[in-house]
Amino acid sequence: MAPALQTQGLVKQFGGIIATNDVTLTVEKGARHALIGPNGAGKTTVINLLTGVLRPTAGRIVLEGRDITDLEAYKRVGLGLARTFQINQLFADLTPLETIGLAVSERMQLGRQWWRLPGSKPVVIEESVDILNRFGLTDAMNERTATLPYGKQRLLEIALAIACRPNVLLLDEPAAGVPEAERHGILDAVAALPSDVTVLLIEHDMDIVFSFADRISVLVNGELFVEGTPEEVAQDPRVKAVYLGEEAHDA
Amino acid sequence: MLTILFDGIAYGMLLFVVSCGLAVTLGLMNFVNLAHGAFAMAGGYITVILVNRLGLPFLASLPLAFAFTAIIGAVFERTLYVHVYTKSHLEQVLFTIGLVFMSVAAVDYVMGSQQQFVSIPSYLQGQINFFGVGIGRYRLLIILVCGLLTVALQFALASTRFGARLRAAVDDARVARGLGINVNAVFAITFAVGSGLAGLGGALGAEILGLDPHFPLKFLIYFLIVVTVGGTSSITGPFIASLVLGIGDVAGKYYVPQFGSFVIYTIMIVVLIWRPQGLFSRAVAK
Amino acid sequence: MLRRDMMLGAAALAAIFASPATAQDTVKIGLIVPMTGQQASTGKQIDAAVKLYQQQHGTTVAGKKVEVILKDDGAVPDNTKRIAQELIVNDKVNFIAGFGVTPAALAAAPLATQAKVPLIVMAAGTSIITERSPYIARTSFTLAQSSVIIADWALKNNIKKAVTMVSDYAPGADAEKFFSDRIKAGGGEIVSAIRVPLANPDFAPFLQRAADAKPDALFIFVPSGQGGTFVRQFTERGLDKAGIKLIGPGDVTDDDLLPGMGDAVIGTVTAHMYSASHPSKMNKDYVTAFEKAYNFRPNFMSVGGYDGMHLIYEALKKTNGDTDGDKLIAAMKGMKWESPRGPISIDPDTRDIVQNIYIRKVEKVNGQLYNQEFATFEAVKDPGKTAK
Amino acid sequence: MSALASLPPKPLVATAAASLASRARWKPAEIAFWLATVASIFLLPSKHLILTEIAILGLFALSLDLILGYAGIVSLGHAAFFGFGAYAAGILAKYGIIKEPVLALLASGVLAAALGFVTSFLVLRGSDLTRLMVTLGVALVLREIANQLDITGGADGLQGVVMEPILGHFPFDMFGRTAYIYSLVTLFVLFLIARRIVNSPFGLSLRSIKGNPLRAAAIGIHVNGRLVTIYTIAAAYAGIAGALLTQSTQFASLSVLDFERSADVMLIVIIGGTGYLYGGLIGAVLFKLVQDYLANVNPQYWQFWLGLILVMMIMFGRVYGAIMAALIFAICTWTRLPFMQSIVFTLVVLAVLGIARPQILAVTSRITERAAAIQTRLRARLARKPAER
Repeated sequence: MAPALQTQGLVKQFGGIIATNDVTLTVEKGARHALIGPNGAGKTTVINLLTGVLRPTAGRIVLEGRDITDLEAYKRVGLGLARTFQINQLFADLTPLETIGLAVSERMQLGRQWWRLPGSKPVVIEESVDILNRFGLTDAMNERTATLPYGKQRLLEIALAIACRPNVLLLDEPAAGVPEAERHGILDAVAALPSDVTVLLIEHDMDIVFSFADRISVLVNGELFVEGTPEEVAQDPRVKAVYLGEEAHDA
Repeated sequence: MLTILFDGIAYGMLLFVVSCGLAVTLGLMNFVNLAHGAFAMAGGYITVILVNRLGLPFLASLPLAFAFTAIIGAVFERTLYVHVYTKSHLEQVLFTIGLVFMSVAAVDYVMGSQQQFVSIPSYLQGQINFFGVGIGRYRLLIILVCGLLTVALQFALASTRFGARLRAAVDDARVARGLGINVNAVFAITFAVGSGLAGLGGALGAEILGLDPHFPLKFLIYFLIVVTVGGTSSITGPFIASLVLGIGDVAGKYYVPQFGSFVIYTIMIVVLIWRPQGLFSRAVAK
Repeated sequence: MLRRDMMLGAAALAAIFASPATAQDTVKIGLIVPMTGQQASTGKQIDAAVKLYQQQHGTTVAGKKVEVILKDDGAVPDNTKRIAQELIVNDKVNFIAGFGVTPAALAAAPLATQAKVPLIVMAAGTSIITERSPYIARTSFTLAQSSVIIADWALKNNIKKAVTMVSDYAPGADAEKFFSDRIKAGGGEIVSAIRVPLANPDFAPFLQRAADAKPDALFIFVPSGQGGTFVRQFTERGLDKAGIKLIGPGDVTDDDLLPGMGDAVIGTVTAHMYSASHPSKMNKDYVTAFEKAYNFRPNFMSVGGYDGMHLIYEALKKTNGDTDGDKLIAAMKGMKWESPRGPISIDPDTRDIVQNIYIRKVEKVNGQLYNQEFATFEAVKDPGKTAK
Repeated sequence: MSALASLPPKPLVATAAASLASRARWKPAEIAFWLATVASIFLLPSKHLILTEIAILGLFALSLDLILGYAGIVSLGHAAFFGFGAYAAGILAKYGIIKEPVLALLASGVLAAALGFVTSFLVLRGSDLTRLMVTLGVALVLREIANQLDITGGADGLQGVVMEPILGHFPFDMFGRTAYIYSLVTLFVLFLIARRIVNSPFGLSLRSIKGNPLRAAAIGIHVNGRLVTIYTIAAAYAGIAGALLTQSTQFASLSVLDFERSADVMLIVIIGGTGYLYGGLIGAVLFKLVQDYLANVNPQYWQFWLGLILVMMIMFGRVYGAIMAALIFAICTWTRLPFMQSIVFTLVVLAVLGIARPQILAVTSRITERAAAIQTRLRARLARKPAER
């Protein structure tokens, strides 16, 4: 059985700067894999490469045995690769219901239909309401997204990725910027993700990482540094020296 | 052959002087000033009045055209433009097109709808024969003035205190204010200088481009082409774009007259497809 | 319900159109000229001349009050057409007049036929216009008239090699064709025929091309308004010193612009039907009155408007105030009168103007530039029609 | 979050379906708008010509709104498609290729759509400014081509177009009645289709692309494909508008491809407001009526007043700005101020208003608040009344 997501020798150069250097990463099916690293280690660049926002300078990306290196971003979504963004990327003028409904109907290949009204397919609505319900967003489903409180927007961000019904989900710092009080809502949502969905979590916050991940990769200066189980990584002296040391230094 | 090259350079330089003010307001202040041509027209008419009616020498009236247009620019900036900086580009387009309409009608009434000509002194008329290459004296003057201006502008923006303040104000107005920079004054001066340059361009260009109340609309497209092709992040971009367009236009009309008018548009489309941010933009990843 | 509404509307409509045109004792003239845009100076000249004519000759003719309704079409033909149609349908005008550019006149031509309303062309100068409707008469000129005459003059004055340079639109094509044909028929040669885009900021490359062809003369036609820039660049490039004569129809030395063109234009020879310095008593009075009233010099567009008004007034006198289109056009055919430009008449066969074409040279008179007439070709018909 | 929670309650689904559909429901104001246009056929017979022009302009503006308001593509060369359709219709009729106007109209739309499809790839990249200039360039190049070709009649325009009766039954008449009804029917049909499009899942995806193209791609939307589609559709609309103009005026001239035409339609859409389809229509009505009024009152210098309205609308908001511009115009007209003094007076007033803008805005916003308060109170009272009864 092919792993959910694999990269081989992934390199990304911006001009003279090497942002990602020879990253070879394997995420197994159903894994809860975390990608950690200090600020500026190139975590988001990796996500952007995986999802097709950026094109790699060298290397390959394989999704469930299929080479997707040259595939456009939207096609990767169709193959079951979805993501969230570190900074909310939502549709400010749409309501949460419209937002989720859009993603659901796109997944069902209904998005090019121009003769139908959006409310007319019961399957789409039922699934949309179901997703909104799961994330506790039904109360606010008819409000403009831009007017929602930040915590709710953050939930919508994740719900939107879920609406794509991914096999592999890339979560880019899901709890970033969320006040302490609302944090558990987000974390609960992440923890409740179906177990057959493979999750690659990019995170800064060590508490989240260690409570969630069953495997951790550490990225430093664009290179893969250490990989292993949470225990192994936590024990690894090099990680302690480089990563945790810097973390302490930052704080 | 060389004469064509020379004419092309002169034409390009002229395009540059008329357009560089727009490059400054658009590139540095991020303001779409479609009324730019109106300031150029003002410069042209000021010169007509100074030279033809008041009998001032042509060369002396050039700096005056710059100064008067700059003052007009400053007044408009302080009273009207300042309110529109924060509006969307589309609203800025609407606002400045409105100003263009007003200026066209007002100038038509005050100065008449027919074309006006500046009385050029005799020493600027005719051609000099330079090793078999016919060089128009007036065009030579244009090249000289524009060359000097380019150097001066480049210097002012890159190496003076004011240039540094302007760049700071543009990058982040709030931080610049915090640093004690009077952002409003910096913008006003920049806008005034941009308008003044347009006025100077209008004064110089009246002879070659013709001057009538329709000027701001007739040449609007040319300004925009120069600025988009050149990119708005520097002065050199529009400068080189002007030269390319000027030489391309003149040479195209000389060698393939039946396709002459396509040349400038084709250059623009090709450049913009190839480099959507213009020829010489910094690769800003925003 | 809908049907009843439609019936009602149709009835209302019928009532409106069936009602006799209000105030039968007013004759309305719809004057459609460009008052804004690049051709605005044409409109202003014509408007001024029309107003002057009414001041001088009163607003009553054959017992009827003459009312002029001025409309701006900005020289955009679909505007012209719509405005003409509105004037005919809503204002019930008896004449439509003006028309700054050829496409505008052509656009309105079918309306004249449909509504049987005389259409007086006061500016546009392409030959074909009058053929587009039996209700069109012209009081301006055709480019063929001046182009053929200047060709005759050139041949007589030993110009054998010529370059033509015309703006790339119908009048330009007309000018080029008639001049070239005449020159070739007379044993001359056209070494290069250059078409300049209509909206053209810089003549430099085209002039360089002309200079490189080393002709005896350069035949130029650009619409009035661009002439000044052209002539200045002509001398700037030293074509005059290279012995190339500048000749053409009179648009290039338009009286409207001539005063500001500078001494560069002195010596330019053109053929045209009107010069503000035409030495007749009538013209002197006309120019004096015009300049007094408007503070600018009348040009050939203005006499087109002035004579157009005269044609309308005289036609009305002849029909005794009858505004039937057929009768009016019949009255106009063959009409002869003295205009500020000299004796003119309307060709009874083509309804086009027959007039003297003068050869003029730009000179300085009392410190002012004028087109001084020095030779006259009398009663020239439009060669565009006689050629057929 | 148990398995139970994943079955949403039925009423919630119903509300959701209803609220999704609500956007597409016909509002009373919309119905009133179309009733008014129908009424204009009967009530304003003397205005049919200008109304036809407005209807055509409205359709053209609707076309621009489809790409500007729904997909966020700015264009300063939309006349390219308008002009292409105009010439296509003219050539089809003149050379007898398709004689029946409705068929020719559709064919012109298809041809314009083809042009739109080809050129759409030029506007996929780049900033707003780049898009403005590329579209402008396309229109200018087309204009030059039309100028050079013989089949288009060059600068003389395409003359001698004779239109057959519509559907073989309704000839174009001198009063422009047929042309007006024909244009209105076309506008209404195309409006219905556009309304359907923007309210469909496809329309929703366009709005999402306009709002955030990055995220739209990240939920699997083929952004470029959708943009190409809507650009092509908009081109067809513009082409049909152009074809209507040719058919109703029976000729086409280079002015259909003018820069001014592209710029005007842009102004119209911005004045009327983008992204709700009626903006283009309302903008066209206002723009054309104001322009026609001013040009009749002041044939020489009407542009001055039009410009003033635009400036004031941006400075003080659409409504207040227009009112203030109208006041200035009224003062100058009523006092019979010569135009020279009017210019000076207007400039001085402009400067004063500019300096006092913060204070004026404070006043206008207070007025708006009051008006809103009165409105809510009225509404509340209206809502209470039936209940009391």
